[in-house]
Amino acid sequence: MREKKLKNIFVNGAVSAQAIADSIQKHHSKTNIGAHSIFLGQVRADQIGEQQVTGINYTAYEEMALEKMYEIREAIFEKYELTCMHIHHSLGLVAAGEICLFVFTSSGHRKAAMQACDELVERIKAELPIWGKEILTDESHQWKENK
Amino acid sequence: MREKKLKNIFVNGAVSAQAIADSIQKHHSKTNIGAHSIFLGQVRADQIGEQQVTGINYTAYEEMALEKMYEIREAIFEKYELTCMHIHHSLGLVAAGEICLFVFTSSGHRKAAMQACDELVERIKAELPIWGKEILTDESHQWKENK
Amino acid sequence: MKVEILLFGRLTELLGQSRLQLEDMADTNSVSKRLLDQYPALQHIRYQIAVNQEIIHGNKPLTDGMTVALMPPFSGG
Amino acid sequence: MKVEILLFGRLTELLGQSRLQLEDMADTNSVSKRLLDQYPALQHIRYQIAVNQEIIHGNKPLTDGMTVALMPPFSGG
Repeated sequence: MREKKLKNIFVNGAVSAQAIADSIQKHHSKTNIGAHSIFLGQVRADQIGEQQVTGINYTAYEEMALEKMYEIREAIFEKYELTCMHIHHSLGLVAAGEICLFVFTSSGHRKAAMQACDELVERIKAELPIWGKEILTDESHQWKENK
Repeated sequence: MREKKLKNIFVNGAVSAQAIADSIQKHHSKTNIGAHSIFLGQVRADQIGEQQVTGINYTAYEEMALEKMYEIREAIFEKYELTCMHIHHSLGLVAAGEICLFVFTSSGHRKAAMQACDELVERIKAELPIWGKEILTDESHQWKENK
Repeated sequence: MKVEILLFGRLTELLGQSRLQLEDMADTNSVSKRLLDQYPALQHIRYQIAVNQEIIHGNKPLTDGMTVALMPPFSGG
Repeated sequence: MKVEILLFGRLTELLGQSRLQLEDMADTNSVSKRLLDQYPALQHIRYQIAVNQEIIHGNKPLTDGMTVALMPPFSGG
């Protein structure tokens, strides 16, 4: 078995705007980068009958998600000319209006970063074993399902 | 002539990571948003023969750029179901490694924000009367051209 | 021969636990059948099965110490 | 009859100014011709023309007070 380094993608609770800024800031020293593409998933206060979503509680099959993410990361680096790629996903409760997913790709020219970011978002939603439990105003809940 | 409100897109010098964070932060109160898509253009320290690009000095035909941006903005809001759209472009000197373009779209579901962001970036580069003068290590310069 | 069963999402609610051990399970079909006998409401829930973190399709033989995860549709992001 | 000429990008260098006024210009072709006579290096530079902020194709008649912008290829973003 070849060695591989799994990178943790999970953060406890919401991804803060400050964490995003710090991540952007760190790339100012990489002067071969010409383009960054960022996707942020934000929890919506959807109306469910009489109730509203107040937050989503995320759980994951963490070991498998990190293995899968490793595989996706390798495939995307293979396919696009990227300089960097960063993924962060929340675990635990994220309130409506807060960020639960942060996908960040960088490249010399814009197409690679943009296409890689799009593909990452699709694959993360379809392939990572993560579950969101929507918490409603009356403290009942329902399980989210990605379409 | 109908009334129209031109929004300024120009900022003096680089767009800071902090300004981006502040902009993201402001959207936490909009709980109908489920997805944000962000594109950042960063100045590359390209090698030009013996020289390197140390920065780009941007100038624009500002009045026309804002008129054109108004037109593009209207067309994009017409075409995609967006909740918001923010565009910032630098004027003056932006050092290599710094951000010169910030495009930010938000929507309920991810496709609209992602596609609108991509289309905005393409149209901004192709249609806005903005010129970048690349400043080289020896203080000579050359005029950039978008492909 | 023991296998470890991991449950996720709504399955943790239905079974009241997120992890259990089963004995004498020759294959994944036996696991599904045993759990269905014990929790008939399982028939209403769609789930995929991963054995040692690999999603499987169809039936798969099990050996001692394997981990079988029952995973409802994902909803990350 | 006066029109205002705006210059951008490398054209400001070539002409040593970013703004000038020309008299008796009946159309945009006359503007191009007059500037080319004065600055022969212009023939090596591609540019688009905007009249009152609208990009034009071909020749366009001018009236008093119009603004004619000579714009090399854009390079924003």
